[in-house]
Amino acid sequence: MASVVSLPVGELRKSDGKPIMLRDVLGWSVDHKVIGVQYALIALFFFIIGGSLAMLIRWELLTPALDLMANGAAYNTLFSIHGTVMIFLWVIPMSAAFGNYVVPLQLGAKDMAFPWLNAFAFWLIPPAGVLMLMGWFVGPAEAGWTSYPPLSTMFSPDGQTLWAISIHLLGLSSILGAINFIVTIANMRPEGMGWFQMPLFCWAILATSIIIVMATPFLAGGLTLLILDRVAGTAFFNPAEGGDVLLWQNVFWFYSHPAVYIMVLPAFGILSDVLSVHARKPIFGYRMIALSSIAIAVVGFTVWAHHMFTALAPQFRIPFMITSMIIAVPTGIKVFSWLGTIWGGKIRWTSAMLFGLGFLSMFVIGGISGVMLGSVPFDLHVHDTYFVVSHLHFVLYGGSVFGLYAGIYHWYPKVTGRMLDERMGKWHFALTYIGFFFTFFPMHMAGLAGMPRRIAVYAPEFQTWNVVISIASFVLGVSTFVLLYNMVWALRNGKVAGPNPWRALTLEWATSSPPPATNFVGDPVPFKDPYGYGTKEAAAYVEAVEARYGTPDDVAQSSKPAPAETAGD
Amino acid sequence: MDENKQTHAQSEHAPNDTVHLPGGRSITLPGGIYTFVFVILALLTVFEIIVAELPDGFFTLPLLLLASLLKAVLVVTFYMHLNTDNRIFRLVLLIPVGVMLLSAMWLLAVPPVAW
Amino acid sequence: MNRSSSGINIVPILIVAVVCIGGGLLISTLTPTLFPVQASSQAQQIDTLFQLMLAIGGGLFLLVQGLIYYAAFRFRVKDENDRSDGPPIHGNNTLEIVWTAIPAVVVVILVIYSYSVWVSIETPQQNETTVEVVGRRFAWTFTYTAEDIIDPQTNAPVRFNDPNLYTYVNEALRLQMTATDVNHAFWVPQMRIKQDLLVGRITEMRFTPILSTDTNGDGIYEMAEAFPLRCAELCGDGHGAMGLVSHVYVFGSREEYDNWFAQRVNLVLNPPEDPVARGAQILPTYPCSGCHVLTSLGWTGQSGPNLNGIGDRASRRVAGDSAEEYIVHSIRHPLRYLVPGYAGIMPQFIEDDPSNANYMSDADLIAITAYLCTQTASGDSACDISTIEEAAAEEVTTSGMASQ
Amino acid sequence: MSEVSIQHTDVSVSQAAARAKAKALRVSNYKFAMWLYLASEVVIFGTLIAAYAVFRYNNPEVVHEVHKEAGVLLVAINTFLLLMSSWCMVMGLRDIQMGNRQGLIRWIAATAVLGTVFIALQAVEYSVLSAAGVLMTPGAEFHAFAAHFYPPTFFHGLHVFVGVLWAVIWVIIPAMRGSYGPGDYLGVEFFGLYWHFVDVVWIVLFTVIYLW
Repeated sequence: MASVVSLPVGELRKSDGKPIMLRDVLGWSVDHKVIGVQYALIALFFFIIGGSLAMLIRWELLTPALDLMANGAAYNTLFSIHGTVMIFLWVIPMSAAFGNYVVPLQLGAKDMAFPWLNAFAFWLIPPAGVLMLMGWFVGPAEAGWTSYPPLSTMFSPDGQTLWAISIHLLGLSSILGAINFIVTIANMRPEGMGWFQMPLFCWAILATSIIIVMATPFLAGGLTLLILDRVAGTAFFNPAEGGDVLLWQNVFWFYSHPAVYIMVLPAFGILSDVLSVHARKPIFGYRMIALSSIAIAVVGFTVWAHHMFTALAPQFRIPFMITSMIIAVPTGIKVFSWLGTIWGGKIRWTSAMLFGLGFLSMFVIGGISGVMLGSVPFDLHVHDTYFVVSHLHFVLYGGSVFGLYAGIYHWYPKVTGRMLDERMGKWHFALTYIGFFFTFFPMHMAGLAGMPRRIAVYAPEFQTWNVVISIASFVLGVSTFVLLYNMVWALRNGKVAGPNPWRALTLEWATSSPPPATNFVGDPVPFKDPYGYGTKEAAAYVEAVEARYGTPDDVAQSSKPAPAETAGD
Repeated sequence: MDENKQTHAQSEHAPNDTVHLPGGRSITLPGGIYTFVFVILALLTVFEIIVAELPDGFFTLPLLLLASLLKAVLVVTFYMHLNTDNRIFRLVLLIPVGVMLLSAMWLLAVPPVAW
Repeated sequence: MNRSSSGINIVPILIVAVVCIGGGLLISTLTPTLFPVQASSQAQQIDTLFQLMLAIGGGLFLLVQGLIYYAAFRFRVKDENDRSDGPPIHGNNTLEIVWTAIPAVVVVILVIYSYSVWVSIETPQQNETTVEVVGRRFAWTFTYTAEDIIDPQTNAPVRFNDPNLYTYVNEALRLQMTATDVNHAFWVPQMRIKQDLLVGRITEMRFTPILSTDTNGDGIYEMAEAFPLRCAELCGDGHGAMGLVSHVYVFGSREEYDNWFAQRVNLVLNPPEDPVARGAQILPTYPCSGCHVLTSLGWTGQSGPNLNGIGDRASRRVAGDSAEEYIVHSIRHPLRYLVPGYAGIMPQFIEDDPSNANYMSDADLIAITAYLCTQTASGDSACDISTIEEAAAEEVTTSGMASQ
Repeated sequence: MSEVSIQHTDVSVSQAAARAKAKALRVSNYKFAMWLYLASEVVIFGTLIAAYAVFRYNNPEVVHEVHKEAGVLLVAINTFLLLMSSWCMVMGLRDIQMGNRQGLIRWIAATAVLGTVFIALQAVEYSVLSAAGVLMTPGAEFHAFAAHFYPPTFFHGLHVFVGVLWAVIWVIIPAMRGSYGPGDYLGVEFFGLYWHFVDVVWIVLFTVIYLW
């Protein structure tokens, strides 16, 4: 057995990366690190907005009557904008933030393939977000994030047009970003890193990007038709004039089902990295995890009509039931492989790891209810009820957002050079885990008992469940601020991280924290296996990295005289 | 300029449509084939128009689709150099075309049978 | 550590299997408490399917959560200075094949079972009764047809409308549905069935009720006992309220249903002479309760103007319109005058096309107006029957709209 | 387990080689990105065409009537123009690859002119159809065909328009100022990919919308 290991060599260096300042973030920059932080900040901003809307929704639902909101339409705008903002302006940009910051580093590249395009893609997001929120000046969209016509074309106020334009911009931004990722990952891997030596986060971003390039244009096409119907007098979706209401539903779900994987695959990638690093054990079944991402991406294109089981002609329902259920197999492979990864490891209860484990535990519930929903006869009962609301939040919050939280705790030291506070992190985790479970699990019961979704006025018998849900959701809302406070607090007061606080083997840790402008000094040398923990070579590699870039103590020593004034995170 | 071209062509490329690409490969630029493809495209268009003008029959639509598919393939293969260029571009083109065709067929299948 | 993970010890595996399978079965016994009562033959099959899925899902839930919690506590390293790694295990083919194959098998079983349930609940029954359903913002209209009774006035089978669905135990029911403005979805949780109503298309669904709504056996069918009809597709402002206005009444026997049906046919063929009484009888058959409040008929809608005391206010609404003119015009041309604060979403009730779901004959209009005129504080009618007839006969165009 | 031997890697890679490698990468990067962009365009156009096809499938009489009224002559001419522009485009690329910059300018100018004429004829076609009552103002003037016909064709026309601008601003003018040469024709090839793609879209549009 050849045990030759390539090591980064050189003198002891002090950290020469400059932290990203507020003025960097506010201006135009083509540095992928700055752009990554920009994505993260804007996503967190919209996370707060979307979260506030959710709190209003839960406040309204404390009682069966309409009391907080002036009328049903005002309530409809809440969940429409909540859904849209959370999906298009929080989860997707936040995944893009990690993609932008981490992928070039993990590939040992100096930047993305197209830095200018990267910045351009980011700067499409602020105007899109402004357009979305401007809806409140003209009457915001009130047809749900799915915006089914004719409700969205004939009955929704002008904010619906702004909504459509905004999503158009966000879609364009996604496509440009995805093209950039595909080219970067395909062309810019360093020597010695084949496809199957790539970190799994890169695999996840690759699969996500392929889906974005293929699926987002469907949404763009559909939105174009929607805007034309609203402003130019066409009638693509108006049956009275020769249009078809199912056309939108089909086109929308052509995009939006794959979009579910756009939202969750990056979190899968983060999870693979986090579990392996913090359990100090190689990924169990690397190939199976990588290939199941691709399998999910492919099969994900064939299942969209399960969102339309109650609208579709009966003879078309069964094929989609079969494809939908098949998705359970690659997803199951992933879950069991992750279990295999932590099994027998040396698990550190870091905040990142806790959120990783929380992801596994909550996502499984979403997966189980997902298979149930795939079964047509059962779906006939629970379609468009709180059961579905519960399922999608278990997948998107318990899955994606827990994954993103894990990513924040995992990579924050790399971005800022300082560690997040672990005590606060654990409080954050405990509040989130408990608040999340008791917010969304009772929704299953409400849905099974007969509560439809998207209603402000409901039958009094559902009030008990709703009060429980609302109280838990307020806990969940508060938990977010623990994280935000921690992120601001740690900028100045966090422990100095050093180049590689988690002693990880992927390339982003083989440089100082924060990395210098060109990411690496000299050519980076990838370790032969990104998850090869438990070997002497791995230990030697980690030590060599610390020797080259300095231990946390060295870094703290060298930066003692004048603590850098960091304003951005 | 014209002289420039002459000397350039004579000095570097003996048959003047062979070009050396970076990376040591060389490629023949088939000017004749480009023109030939254009002629075929034009003929196919005429053929299509004739088919469309004839009274509608069972074969009208398949013939039209076949002809336009052939035209599209010709342009993509020769004008967009998919025949000589990197293979991954074929994949990049074919996957969305396949997805799109399936989706279009689905959209066409829904209305009449449904309700 | 290395050795223990490769050697297989049968006892813990057996314990885990017993706990997971037993736990799943235990969880699945909760099924009846999660659902509303089973009121249709479809509900029984769907509940059994759910019970199976809950048993499998519950077992899987216990297995995975158990493994996660076990691993998190068992393999935790507390010492911050401990720099040791776990064993370099990269995979195990047998295990990976097993956990690919087991979900695959489970999925195949679920697909086959779901398919068989689907076929059984979707196959058309013999002797189905068809009821037409129209969904609109924010009310439902059910149209019943008496195939064998000819209305002498229209020379067609007698048809009548109602905002509620009436049926009886063990009747194979087929609903033929469409929507007039936006999409809606028909859902009766007790029946476990749901179907979207699509604009411009006819959709259909079928179910067979097996449970009477006369739960206390007094022979009286009250709203409090009837099954609520929920709207499950976002349709705008009054979407939530649309799920509270209509109900499904299931008679205990065919005789009771036939009785009810005969009464309703009789009402169409031999309407009462007194227009106010007639109005009180036919007004509930129009889909007004989804939006309007009218305490005397038990309406609680939220998205339209309140009709309590309308007789007192009607003459003051539009300059130049008497009370009877105002009410008649508001039904025939709802957009002509909008009460401040309300959107123009009321359907226009027309008189020229009896096959239209919004059809309202002049006779019905007169009776309804006469009834609404009696909605005053004093209880006296604000109108005169002959002036109502004049107002109804008068042609009004929408061109003179006061506000839009 | 055997001894761990540590192999030190030489960091000093030849600067020139690195730059050459970077440049080679850049070329394929840009072309790769262009193809990915075209892939997403396939889907956008596909959605518009599919929306038309659904309409055509359900309302054959409406479409037949319009076809009968409009005839195929104008659009046939337009199709030839666009096919010819594609041919000019590829001949221009061939010239610059062989080092003939003057030829490039001539051929691409021809391409741009043909594209302009195409847009002009499309405008003529729109006015003819509008005069025949194929309008999409809602209400009395509403013609169902118009609503499904104008969006895809207009969207395509917009692409041709962008293509003409592109040809002038990024190909012809730089070429006249001395850019591009036998080893430096990526910009032309790039534009060519776009232009041919627009041509392919027209081939499909022509068949589905005008002939079917």
